[in-house]
Amino acid sequence: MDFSGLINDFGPLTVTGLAQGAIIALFALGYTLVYGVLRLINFAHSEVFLLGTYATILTWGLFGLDQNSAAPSVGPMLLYMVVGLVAAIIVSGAAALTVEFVAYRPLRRRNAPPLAFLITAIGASLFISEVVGVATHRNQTGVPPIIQARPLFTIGDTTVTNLQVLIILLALVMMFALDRFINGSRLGRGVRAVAQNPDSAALMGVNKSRVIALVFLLGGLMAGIAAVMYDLKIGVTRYDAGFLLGIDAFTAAVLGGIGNLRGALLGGLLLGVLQNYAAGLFGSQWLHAASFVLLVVILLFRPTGLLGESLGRSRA
Amino acid sequence: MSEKASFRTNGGVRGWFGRQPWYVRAVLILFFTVLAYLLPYAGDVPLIGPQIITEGIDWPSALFNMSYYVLLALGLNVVVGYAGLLDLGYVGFFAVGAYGTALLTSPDSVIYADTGWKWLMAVPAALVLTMLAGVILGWPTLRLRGDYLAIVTLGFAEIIRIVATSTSTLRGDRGFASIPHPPGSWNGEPIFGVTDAIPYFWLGLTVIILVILGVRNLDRSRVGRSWLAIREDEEAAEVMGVRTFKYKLWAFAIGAFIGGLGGVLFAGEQSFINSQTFVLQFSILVLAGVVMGGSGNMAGAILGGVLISYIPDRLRGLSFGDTDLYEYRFAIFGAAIILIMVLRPQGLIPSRRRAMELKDREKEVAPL
Amino acid sequence: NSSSSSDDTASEGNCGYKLAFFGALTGSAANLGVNIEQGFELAIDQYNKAKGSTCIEVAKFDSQGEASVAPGVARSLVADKKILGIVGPPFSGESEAADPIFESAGIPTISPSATRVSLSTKGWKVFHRAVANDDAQGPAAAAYIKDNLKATKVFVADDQSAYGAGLADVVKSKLGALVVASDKTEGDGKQADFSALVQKVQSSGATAMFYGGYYTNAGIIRKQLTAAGWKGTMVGGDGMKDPGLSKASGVQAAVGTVVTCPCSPPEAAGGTFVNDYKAKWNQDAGTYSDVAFDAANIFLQGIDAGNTTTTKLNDYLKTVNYKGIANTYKFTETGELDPNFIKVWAFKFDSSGDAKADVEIKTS
Amino acid sequence: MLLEIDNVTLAYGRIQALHGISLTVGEGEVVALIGANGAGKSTTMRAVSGLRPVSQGTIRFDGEDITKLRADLRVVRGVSQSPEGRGIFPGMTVRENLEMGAYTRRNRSEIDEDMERAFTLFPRLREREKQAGGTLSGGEQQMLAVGRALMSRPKLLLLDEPSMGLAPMLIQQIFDIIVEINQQGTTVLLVEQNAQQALSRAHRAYVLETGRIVKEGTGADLLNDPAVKDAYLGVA
Amino acid sequence: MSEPHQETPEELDRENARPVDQPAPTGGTASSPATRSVSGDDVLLEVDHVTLRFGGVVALNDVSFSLRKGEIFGLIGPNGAGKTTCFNAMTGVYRPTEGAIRFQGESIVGKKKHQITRGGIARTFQNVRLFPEMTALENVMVGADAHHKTSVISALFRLPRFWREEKSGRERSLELLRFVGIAHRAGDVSRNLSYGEQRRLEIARALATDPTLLCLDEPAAGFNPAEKEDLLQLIRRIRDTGVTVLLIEHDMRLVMGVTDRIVVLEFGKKIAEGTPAEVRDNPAVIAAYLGVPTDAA
Ligand SMILES: Nc1ncnc2c1ncn2[C@@H]1O[C@H](COP(=O)(O)OP(=O)(O)OP(=O)(O)O)[C@@H](O)[C@H]1O
Ligand SMILES: Nc1ncnc2c1ncn2[C@@H]1O[C@H](COP(=O)(O)OP(=O)(O)OP(=O)(O)O)[C@@H](O)[C@H]1O
Ligand SMILES: CC(C)C[C@H](N)C(=O)O
Ligand SMILES: [Mg+2]
Ligand SMILES: [Mg+2]
Repeated sequence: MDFSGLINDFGPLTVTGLAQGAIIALFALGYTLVYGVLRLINFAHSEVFLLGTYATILTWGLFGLDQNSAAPSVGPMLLYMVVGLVAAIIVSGAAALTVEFVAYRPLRRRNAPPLAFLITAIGASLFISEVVGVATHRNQTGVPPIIQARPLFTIGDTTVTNLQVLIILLALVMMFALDRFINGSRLGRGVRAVAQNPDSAALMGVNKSRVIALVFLLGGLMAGIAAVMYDLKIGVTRYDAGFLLGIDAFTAAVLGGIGNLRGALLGGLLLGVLQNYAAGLFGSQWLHAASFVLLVVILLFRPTGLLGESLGRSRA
Repeated sequence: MSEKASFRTNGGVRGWFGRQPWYVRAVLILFFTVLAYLLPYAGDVPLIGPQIITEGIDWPSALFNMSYYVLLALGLNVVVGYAGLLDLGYVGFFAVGAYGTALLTSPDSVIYADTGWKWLMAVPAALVLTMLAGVILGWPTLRLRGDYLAIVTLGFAEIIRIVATSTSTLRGDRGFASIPHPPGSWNGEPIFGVTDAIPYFWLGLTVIILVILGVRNLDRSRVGRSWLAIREDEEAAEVMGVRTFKYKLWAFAIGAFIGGLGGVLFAGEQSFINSQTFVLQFSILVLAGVVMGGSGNMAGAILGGVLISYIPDRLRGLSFGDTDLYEYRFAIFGAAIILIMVLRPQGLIPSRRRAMELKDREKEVAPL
Repeated sequence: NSSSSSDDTASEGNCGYKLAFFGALTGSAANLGVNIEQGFELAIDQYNKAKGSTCIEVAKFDSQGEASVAPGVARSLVADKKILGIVGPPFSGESEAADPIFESAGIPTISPSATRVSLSTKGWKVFHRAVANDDAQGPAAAAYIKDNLKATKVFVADDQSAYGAGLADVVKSKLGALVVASDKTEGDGKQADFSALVQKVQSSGATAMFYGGYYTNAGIIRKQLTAAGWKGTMVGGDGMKDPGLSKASGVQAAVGTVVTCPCSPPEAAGGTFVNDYKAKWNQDAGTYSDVAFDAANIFLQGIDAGNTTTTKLNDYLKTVNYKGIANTYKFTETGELDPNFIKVWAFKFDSSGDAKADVEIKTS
Repeated sequence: MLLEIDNVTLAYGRIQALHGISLTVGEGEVVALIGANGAGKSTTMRAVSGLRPVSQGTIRFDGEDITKLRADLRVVRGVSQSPEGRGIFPGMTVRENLEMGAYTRRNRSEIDEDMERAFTLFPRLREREKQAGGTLSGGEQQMLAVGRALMSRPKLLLLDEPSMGLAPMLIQQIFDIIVEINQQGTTVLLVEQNAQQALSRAHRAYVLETGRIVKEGTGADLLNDPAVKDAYLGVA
Repeated sequence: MSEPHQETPEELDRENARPVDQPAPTGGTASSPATRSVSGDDVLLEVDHVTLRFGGVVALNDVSFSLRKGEIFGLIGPNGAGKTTCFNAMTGVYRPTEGAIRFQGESIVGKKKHQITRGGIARTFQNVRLFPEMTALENVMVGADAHHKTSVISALFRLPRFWREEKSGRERSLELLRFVGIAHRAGDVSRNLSYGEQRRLEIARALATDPTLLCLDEPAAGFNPAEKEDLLQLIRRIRDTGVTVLLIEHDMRLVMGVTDRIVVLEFGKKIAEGTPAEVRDNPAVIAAYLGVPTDAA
């Protein structure tokens, strides 16, 4: 164990961890939303994210940008960012809705048991990632350098870059907006009602199908934003990028209390930071193991996650 | 109610089979068992044989692969199908079984000098180890509710994989070589050699049959009833005196045991194992197999186990026009999973109970 | 060719046999496998063209590069009695799993790339490798770092693969005190965020970083190092010698990255190989394509000389001294390449996005 | 007629719960539905509110065929149900549960007014305004369910055993409330085991037996029907 | 190859042919019909100064009462008075904040739910909670299993104990179904039973655990008067087999008709205790709970 490593790099490890955690948190929202309402681990959410990472790159490609391009100046950069975000949001949102319509809705129509949903989710996930894998020959795709990471300010001797600030801020803003929407708006209340008692919700005049579609859409949008941030931070994507980060995101969602939006944020940030600390302390190969150990320990003491479930129904 | 609703009065093949006298059933079972043992020679059957057997991979080897997949499916079926515990990291037990064997028998192992056991000697030890792993995993986590258990089991399997990859004792990707094969010789030649996989398949098949008998006995007893009660309403079960924790732990231990058996066979046949095999996707695939086949029903689990192993192996070496279908195997597979589940949400061969439940439920969907 | 039945028309002129490629054609490591297969197939094509008939057939066996898949595929290979020799397996892991089967069937193998040291110590009589093992490549990489880069602070990391970790360990021990810090990562496709590693590299003050692993991870690491502003040189082994690295990282970031390889530059390959390869496959010869080409030719020469059983062909390999396009080949008792013919080259990624020959490194 | 049920059959899986029942509820009426356990009373309610699909027959509401209409759209048309088993949102507070009752309405001041009325009807709910619905006692949940159903200002209110689990004093009260809201213009279809009370408050009533309507008449008629007395009133 | 719990329809029909109302023998360990004595003063269950708080809500406030062996005991009170909570405390679902609960002289606070059940307290739920996909017979057999000792090993190898217990368990379960009057539905999955049948099944399942004390939470909810009459008879018959019954119920006709003694709770406090007649005339009870006194008559 190399404590000096962790102590020396504590600041930077924290900041990069927070940035990674913010991406995980945005990604985790989709799991949490869908789980909260349908009690379904939407395995295919990882591919919703994956398609987002490609949508952005392909859109930037339309502008003639590839991994070898030079970094653009501020004006075009803003344009590319907006266009990239829009593309990812549209593609991820559409993908999420498609999955809901193709893979889940037919099952719901037949009142299928919960495990069936889980397995179609796995099927959808496998299908999408494999099609992407075959189409890209399982090679990586590099991301154009849209934002050049530049130090923005320093705290102590830790420099914080513009990209890190952007990622963390964006995650906070999106979280806040989503939280307001779910807990403050009428439609949001409908979402919670369907989550807690679908039959009663219908009796209150809530359109269940619409709410479910909405939930997938919202999850897709958040995943789209996460995908753009991922592209910028990691710099590379591949057909299995969604699966890989999806496990982190799902872990984060459970860690915070699945079904709980603020829990997803907390879980994501915690996970991102902890992974970095573990990598600093034990070596990078232990980073995922550390997140699972954390998960187990937390669940032992708080069986429904840090903040507990909120959207979800308690089983009467 | 005019209905005399009973599971036993069932249409189709199963209903017919159930109505036969015991000796007819016994003869039929014997007949199909013998057929199963003859599978390695399926290729010699004119016309259909060549369609069935695999091309890119040795047919007996493919059969052996199926046999350990089936074992895994049977074991996971106990955990998921019977006890209703969602385990997303089942491959962890498979790994423990395989590593247990390797540690005791491979010259690469740090304790080889002390043990240097033969395969057969290592089997009981490795199985005890897996059951222990099941209990150790279950003890702290079985109090967790449904889907929390899923992610924790997933986490455990990942931890096992990462530890196997990253610790020098477990040798990671370097792996353990020269794990001995099962014992026995015939005409001076070892029965379990390296070039012929048929004996391994027969061994696997025999183990499967024993497992089927054992699990069936458990299912049709107080144990199976308790599992079912837990799956349906855990708190009510507990209030009715079911020691839920104990039975869940048993389900885990039995599931682990069967998974471990798979691992032990796998190690004995491959003779080389490394951490690459025990990836998460493997667990998920087996789960998909169980549910697709029909969770809670052994015939279904077996079919599921066969399919998840056979389909990719069969696609190997096939090409469609210029494209190698093998490359598309998981894409095809994913689509097939969706299709199967949408068409048969209860699985291909569901348990009678589940089949009925679904039929009823289907008619109750409110207008969407 | 006394024993081969002369009444068998198929074996007229020692024809009617097969040579097999065994290795990854699909899966995430397919690039490396395909390079090798194409070199192998080219050799047989040319041989058949010279003969004017399909004298020796090509048989391809896809192992996906995975140890758990390899045995079944190997058995189906062994079942084909027309196969006299195998080029492969390319990776060390699958070799461990499949070679015992080839050994027991007695089919000679020449691997153009499996470099794990221990493979030659298992007592397999059919095992041969046409390249130096990691014991040669590692010291060479270390020497390059010391002598050519003149680095005084080196960071060493690996992906924990048998290949990557083995290589990194050798490098580490050869560099000794120059190594200021080290780390390990997860394997390909299991990690994408290397920010902790990058941070460690930066704060270690290293000017060179050796990564034992494959191009997939290396590309991401390269990119993230550059993005974080690290200015040092990244060095790696043959597993990183693939244009995939710069595809991921971007050419600018990749420029200057050094990879070593126990092979000579394919463009330096003798004869018309480079052009022939391009003509047939419509792409440049890749890592080990040339060695595979040579390995196939060694077999072909042996068959041509009448060694039309596996035993004879294997015996033939014990005595062969073949001058190919990439190297001269002679095998030791254990199947290793004769130390006299060991070559290690350093390659450097340039603005073309591919690794181009830099210097040949002296292996003491 | 506000509600017309014509020859409706409905099955749960293979269990035929309704064998072609027909009934009507006129504007401004209180209609009671009585019958033994498993007779199909709740099933009838579910068919009207759209929670279960009918296999045959038609349901017309306010002149419109709603047989195939989604449940939530029936709420918009003015059908509101307090379901058997209460159907509380366990994770929402008492106030939020009531708010859900007004989901389809937008007029804030009217909603607040109705909320106030619910609290006045059931003071216990006001006491527990911030308590999670799932932790209320059985009877408290029943009050909440009835209160919530009123929040949508329905044209037709479906009450499935509103007195179930209520203490004797409250039972009296709940029937008073039913009469009161009826007088304020709401049509009520009422399922009750407390047939005595139900029949004496209802304008008309139907008797259901194993999925079939076997009797209908005014409340008073049925109350005095010897067969009904014998089977459902249990007056010894 | 006959399997223990596989009933053919014909077999079930044969069972059903037996008279429905024949009393079910209890395997009762604590009391058998012979030793049953309603008059006995021996205390079975003691609730001793129990307080139970949920955050701010005091659901039970220093409640004390005790049950005697063999009686039918009523627990009544307004909605939210704490009756169900009291049940939950007795069956291990909640743990009292303060106070003690003793069963047959032994404290049961902190014991696990299944331990309490095996110890002799069985219950039904205010909202029916059966195992929906199991048949009625299987539901009851789960209850009967509470006193079985068949282990995983003896089930695996079909040891004699397995056969013995499987057979006796099935017989007893069928008998109980007959006892509560739903033997004709033994082979149906419980989800398909009507509400009233489900309530009966719940009682049969609870009885199968061989309880000394049976707690019924509003068993008559949703019953019409005629059905309530049947239930009243059933409760009496249960008591007659030697089982002590604790009953929560809002239907006064039933409560007054069947109970031997009653405790009344209000706001978590005990406000009265006594025979039905005493309680009915207690002004505090009338004010808090019954309302117009005639209503209860
Ligand atoms: N969810 C369900 N699944 C299957 N069968 C059901 C279901 N709900 C009710 N049934 C069956 O439908 C029939 C009618 O039931 P319903 O609940 O409508 O009766 P009810 O008149 O409301 O009786 P109760 O007074 O007991 O509430 C019964 O035979 C019952 O067994
Ligand atoms: N988990 C909890 N959190 C907060 N309050 C609770 C909780 N559980 C019960 N209560 C409160 O405790 C009080 C007693 O509830 P209990 O369920 O025991 O009432 P009850 O006497 O059974 O009433 P009913 O006749 O309506 O069923 C109620 O006011 C209820 O709201
Ligand atoms: C193709 C090469 C990168 C293979 C590597 N030398 C190994 O032994 O696995
Ligand atoms: Mg009802
Ligand atoms: Mg209660």
